[in-house]
Amino acid sequence: MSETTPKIALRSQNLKKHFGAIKAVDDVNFTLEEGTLHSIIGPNGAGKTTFFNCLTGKFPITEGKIFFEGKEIQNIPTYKLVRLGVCRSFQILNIFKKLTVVENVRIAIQARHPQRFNPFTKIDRKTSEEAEQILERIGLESFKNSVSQELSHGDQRLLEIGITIATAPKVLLLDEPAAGLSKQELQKLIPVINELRKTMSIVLIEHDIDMVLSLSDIISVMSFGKIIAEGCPEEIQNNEKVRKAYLGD
Amino acid sequence: MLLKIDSINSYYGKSHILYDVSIKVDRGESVALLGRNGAGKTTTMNSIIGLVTPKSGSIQFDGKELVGLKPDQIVRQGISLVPDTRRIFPNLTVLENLKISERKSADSNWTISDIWELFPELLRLKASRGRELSGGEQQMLAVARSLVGNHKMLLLDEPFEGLAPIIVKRIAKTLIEIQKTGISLIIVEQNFRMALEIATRCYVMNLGRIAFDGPSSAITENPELQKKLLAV
Amino acid sequence: MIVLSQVINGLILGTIYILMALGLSLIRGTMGILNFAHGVLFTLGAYFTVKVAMLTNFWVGIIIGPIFVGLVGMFIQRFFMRRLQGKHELFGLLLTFGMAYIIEDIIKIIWGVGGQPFNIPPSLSGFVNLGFLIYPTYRLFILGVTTFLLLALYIFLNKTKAGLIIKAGSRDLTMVSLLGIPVQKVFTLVFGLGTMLAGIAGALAAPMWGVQPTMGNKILIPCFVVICLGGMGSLIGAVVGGLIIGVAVSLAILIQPFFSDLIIYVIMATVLLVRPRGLFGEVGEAFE
Amino acid sequence: MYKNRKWLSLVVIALLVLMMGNSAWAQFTAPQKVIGVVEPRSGVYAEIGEYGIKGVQLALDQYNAKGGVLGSELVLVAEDTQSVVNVGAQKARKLITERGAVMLVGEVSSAVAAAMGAVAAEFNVIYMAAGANSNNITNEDAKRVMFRTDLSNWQSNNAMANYLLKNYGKRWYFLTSDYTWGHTAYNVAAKILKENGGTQLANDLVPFGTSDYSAYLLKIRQAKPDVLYMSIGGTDLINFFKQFAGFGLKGTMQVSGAIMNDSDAWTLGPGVMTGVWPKVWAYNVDTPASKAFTQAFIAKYGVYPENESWQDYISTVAYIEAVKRAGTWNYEQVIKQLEDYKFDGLKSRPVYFRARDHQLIQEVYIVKARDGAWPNKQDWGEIVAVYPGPDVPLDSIESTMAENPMVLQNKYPLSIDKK
Amino acid sequence: MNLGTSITKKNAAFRVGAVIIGIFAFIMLPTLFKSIGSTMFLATEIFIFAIFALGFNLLLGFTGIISFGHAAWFGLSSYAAALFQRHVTPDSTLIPLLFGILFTTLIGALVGKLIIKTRGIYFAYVTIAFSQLVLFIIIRWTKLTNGENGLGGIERKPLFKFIDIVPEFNYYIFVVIVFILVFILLNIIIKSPFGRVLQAIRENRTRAIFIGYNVRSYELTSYILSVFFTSVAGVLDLFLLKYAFPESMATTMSGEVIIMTLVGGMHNLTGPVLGAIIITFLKDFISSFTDRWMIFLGGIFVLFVMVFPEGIMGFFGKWGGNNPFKSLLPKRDKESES
Repeated sequence: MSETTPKIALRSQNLKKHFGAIKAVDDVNFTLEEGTLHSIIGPNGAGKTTFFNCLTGKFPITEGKIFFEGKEIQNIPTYKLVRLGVCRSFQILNIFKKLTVVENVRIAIQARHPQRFNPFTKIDRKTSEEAEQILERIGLESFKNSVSQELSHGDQRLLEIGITIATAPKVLLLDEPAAGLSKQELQKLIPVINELRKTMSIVLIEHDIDMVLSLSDIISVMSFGKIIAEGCPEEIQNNEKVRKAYLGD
Repeated sequence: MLLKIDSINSYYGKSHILYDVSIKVDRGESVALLGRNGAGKTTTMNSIIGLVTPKSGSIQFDGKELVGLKPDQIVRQGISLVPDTRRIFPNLTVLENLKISERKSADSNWTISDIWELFPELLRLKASRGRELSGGEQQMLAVARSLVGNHKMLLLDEPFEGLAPIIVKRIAKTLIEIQKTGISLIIVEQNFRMALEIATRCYVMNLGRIAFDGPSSAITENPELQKKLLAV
Repeated sequence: MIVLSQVINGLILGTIYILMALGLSLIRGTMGILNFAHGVLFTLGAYFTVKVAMLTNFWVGIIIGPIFVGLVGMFIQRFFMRRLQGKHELFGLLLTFGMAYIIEDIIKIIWGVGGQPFNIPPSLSGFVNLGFLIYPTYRLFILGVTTFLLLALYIFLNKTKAGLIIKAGSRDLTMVSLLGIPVQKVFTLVFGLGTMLAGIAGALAAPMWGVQPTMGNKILIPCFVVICLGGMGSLIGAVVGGLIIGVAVSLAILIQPFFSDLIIYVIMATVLLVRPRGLFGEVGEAFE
Repeated sequence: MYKNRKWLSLVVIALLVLMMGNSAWAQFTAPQKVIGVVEPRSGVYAEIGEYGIKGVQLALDQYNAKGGVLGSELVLVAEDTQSVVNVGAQKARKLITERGAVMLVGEVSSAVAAAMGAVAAEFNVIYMAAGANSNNITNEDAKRVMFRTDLSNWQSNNAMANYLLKNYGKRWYFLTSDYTWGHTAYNVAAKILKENGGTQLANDLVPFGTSDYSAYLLKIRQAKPDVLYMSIGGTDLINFFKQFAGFGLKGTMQVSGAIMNDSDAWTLGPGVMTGVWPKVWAYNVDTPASKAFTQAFIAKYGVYPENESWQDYISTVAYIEAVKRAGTWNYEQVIKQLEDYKFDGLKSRPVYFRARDHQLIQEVYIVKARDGAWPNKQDWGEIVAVYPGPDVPLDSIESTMAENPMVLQNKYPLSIDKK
Repeated sequence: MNLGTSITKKNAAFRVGAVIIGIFAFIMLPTLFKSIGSTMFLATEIFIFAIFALGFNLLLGFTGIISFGHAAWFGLSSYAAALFQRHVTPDSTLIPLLFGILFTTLIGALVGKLIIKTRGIYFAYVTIAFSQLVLFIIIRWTKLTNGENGLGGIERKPLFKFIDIVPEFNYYIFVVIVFILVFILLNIIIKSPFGRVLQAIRENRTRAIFIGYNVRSYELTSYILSVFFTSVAGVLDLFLLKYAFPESMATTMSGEVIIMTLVGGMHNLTGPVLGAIIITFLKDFISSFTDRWMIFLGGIFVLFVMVFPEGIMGFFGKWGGNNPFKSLLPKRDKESES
């Protein structure tokens, strides 16, 4: 962190999301600086995924504002947000199961294509080539023509991320990308994330505490819808409040 | 011998998942089933409970053959599965979730009021709907739901997955208590440390085969073995 | 005065819709099948009732008739619907559509293509003086029977274990079977119950409407409207939806008959455009 | 999979067998003259349709017994129109082009009859519309090849309204089905009421397909009319009467209207059925020819004939007699023989097809529903009057030139006239 | 490499062969029909229903949206064309035909815009509501539409001076040509990037939103295209029948088109066509033999559910290598880029 004020990629201001009486997200001020990997941890039900859903426009928010590159975005529909450059992956696997691997990625790339809405064109070569490049980046090029539901769990996770990055996001929101992965599969995932952080800002929700500690620039801890602590990995590890609410030592 | 799995082979569609898997569990014993993702642990659970029918081999529970029975028939023999996604009925209240699975049997004597003692936080949430519970609360309810069925054996599929460490400890403690009342447990876990704290014996699976079986201590005390079998 | 009595008429018309809609909703909620044979089961209810009543008397007919329909429903579920598990919802439509054709023709083969005379029994004909209003006894009888049935159904669904199973099964069937409950048997019973409700509606309507092989064809679509308006899978929704539709139709007849069959679709379209899940519908569309 | 293949081959074989059987049969029938019967055999009018087919079969049997017509044996081929327009059109076409039908007869629904009339006109095949009583058959949808045996809306309502005015009070309450047929029926009856100084208490328009009549019944109950005049048909009428009885209104007023199909009366049954109604024919019409027909019908089928039986029978007979007079099957010659030719229609006065619109000009019977049990179901009412009276011209109850300006000879000149 | 090209050549030869056989079959079909006692009218109607089913299936099979009210558009387009011919251009067939399609597509687009936000089974129900609305407006507006009786007196005139569609056979060929055009057009659409997105929406709607697609406008476009093809079928039916009738927009008709699609198989283009052929033919065929045709037709539906759960095309698809239809199937998953 240099002296010049860092550019802010994504910011929430007094964000609230209530489901009836339940305050799932309660007055959250969250700032993602450009080029950082910012993790959010917290016990189950703390409101992390709901927070993601608010950021990406899946739920209408109760109160507050969200800024992306200085612009207010809380009222912009999801698909437009994606085109602006805010994209997310999902906790539960969310790929096009019956399409092939390459089609999964290609459809995501095509969303940026000016001719996408024309029902009378053919699929152009450039899109297909770009799709293969992305498959190389996530290491799935050898499976490109397999139907994606036949992939292993870990590879499906990677494909999920591949689809997400195919939309060329500036801010990437990853929701538990390591859930259900074996240690081996994790070894495949971490380099991919490390590669991605070079080109985009990332928000990461994750339970695997070792992974979070090793990857993150900044960590926020959520509990009962509020951010109770924020800081670099060492600070968080030593924070008394965090240990009590989450790590449980 | 309560459960005796004798070299079963199971398939998902055409893909062969389990190869000659054999597992034995004694009455009142708790056993851990470890292994990497895709090793075949969940398929083994599903084969026992009847969601997958093994193509060959036999599964004997309390002297009765289970292969070929439907899940509900198997459950009525006295085995209950706590699935990894918990599968709490979201539209029923906590109390209703318990009532629906309440069953009397000679094997044990858990009642709903016992549950309130075991998990006081559930009593507080008695009238809340399943969908309103947090992950930890759902896991407690899932375990409680199996308990009031008064089964001889519980199969726990990844009971600690996605839970905050503090909740994991709480659940583990309860499982040990449950085992003390004479109910047999099979715990499927990737988080092997926690599972081995509960279980006295363990099986490690790899690529659909049993790669190791022995007392829990054999693994906890042997980092080499951990690395080899569990790729830690 | 005429407006008031017309509102009451609407409520009574609504009760027939409610009975039909509840059966449809129950079946869809638990088994995910849109039962297109529901209309013809209504007809079957009327025929069974008429035939049993001819041999015995009205009261026996109105009780035994619907039970027969329930048995037919259970037969269909047991031997045909079980094959549908895990398939696209529309195959249920294909199956029940086919069943509707078959049952209608079986009715014609057994009882002929013509109508069956059947009247209100003497004990229920005539009027009751309510003080502010004089009203036909048979219609009040329908109102009473339906109210009783609704209460019974409410208690069954909310206070009995069978009811809990039905509600739970509407969300997660595999888990219900993992509790040791034989799901398919539950399905058979639910389908029997749902079809029996259609049978009851048919039995109650038999003295008011012409008993003909095609009598149920026109009632199915308004019942879809009722469950959609009230919200899929909601017992209260079906009741409120049925009453709204009944009253709206009745009042439209009074004010401008031209609109009486348009109005239910206008109401439904408006409600769904404002509230896409219907009045009482919840996410997930299951039965509660 | 093998099981499935077996199934498939079974289905294919079954279809092939059916096809072969069918074409063989078609060849077998080729040298004979085919009379095509288009009647609904499924749907609400199925019961009437069956009676109609019986009527045609009886006529053909009688002619075949006498050695056929112009040397040909007559064969009946019936198709189910399902009372649906496109199905009816397809069946009519099939009968004409594939079965070689020389004439079509039948159909209850006026819409379907009109569509089939258009098909018949395309192929120049005579179509006897027996059972369709909407005015469009002889008005805007009239065709040179189409003849209507059933009562027109003018005939039935003229007769009915006159009878009611003569015998019952002048305060009338109208209940009218809200579509073309209902409106025409109402117009005819209301005009007569007005001309005779009667009072119209109300005219409630009822949407087609209404199942609940309580609103109307409550209004009618309050209005206490002398006559309730209903232009409602089919299932709607059945539902109305069951509820009318349920409201205890039976017997409190004179009920009447434009139509009461026998099958509707049967569905209502003796307890509920009431009122006076127009009828085109009933088996107890007291003429020797009528009695002979009834006896022959009972002898063949064991049931009494229904009026659709009479319509289909008399249509077939009229056509065949015209063929015999013409000495040819040529449709132009036959049309000429049918137009304005008076023949015995099993009624007390001879009937004829009016040349300009091809309506059968005939008497209308007024039938009063029996109070007690019915001797048999075809005899649910007794004939209380015949319109028009003996000294009045037969076409006085049919439309005037002003009411129906159709002149087929102008609109569809025959091709021989053109030359 | 060599092997690859020879297979491609063989495939191409097979395709040309298939096309020739296909054209021959189209011409022979009416003759075949006649030999089994049916009519060219029915053969024509079969292809009209095939167009209807194809249009409907763009929505059901390729976008995953169920409509229970598509018959409204089928019937509305015939009424629109009929009224236009009656009141505006009594001497033309082409202009009413185009007007019917245009008018219906426009109304369909407006209704689509209004209802597309409802989801799943609710969408299906709203389509019932709107189809019933259209139906009842047509039935009640008796002055204009002649109500229950339907509109007769429609005439089929030559399209242009040199295209005479008046004789039955010419009209049959005209319908077949339109059918082939529709088939080719739909094939292009489902293989275009747009079509791929529709299928992606069918597979996973949420995901499609989260990669930046305005899913609703895709669904709406699919709906409008589907209405367009349906209205093409509707006007063709009008000029076949020369009669516009209310039953053409009833829910039974909507149900029939769903059944055609299901019976044939809904995840490809050939399925709905086969379904239309089978159902339309069987209905006519069986009802000529017996009054109780419903029990047979119903029995066939039930049998289908039991024996061919994925429709006929799904069933043939399973036969793999020996599948005679395989080269005609759109290759959804394997085509990709080559």
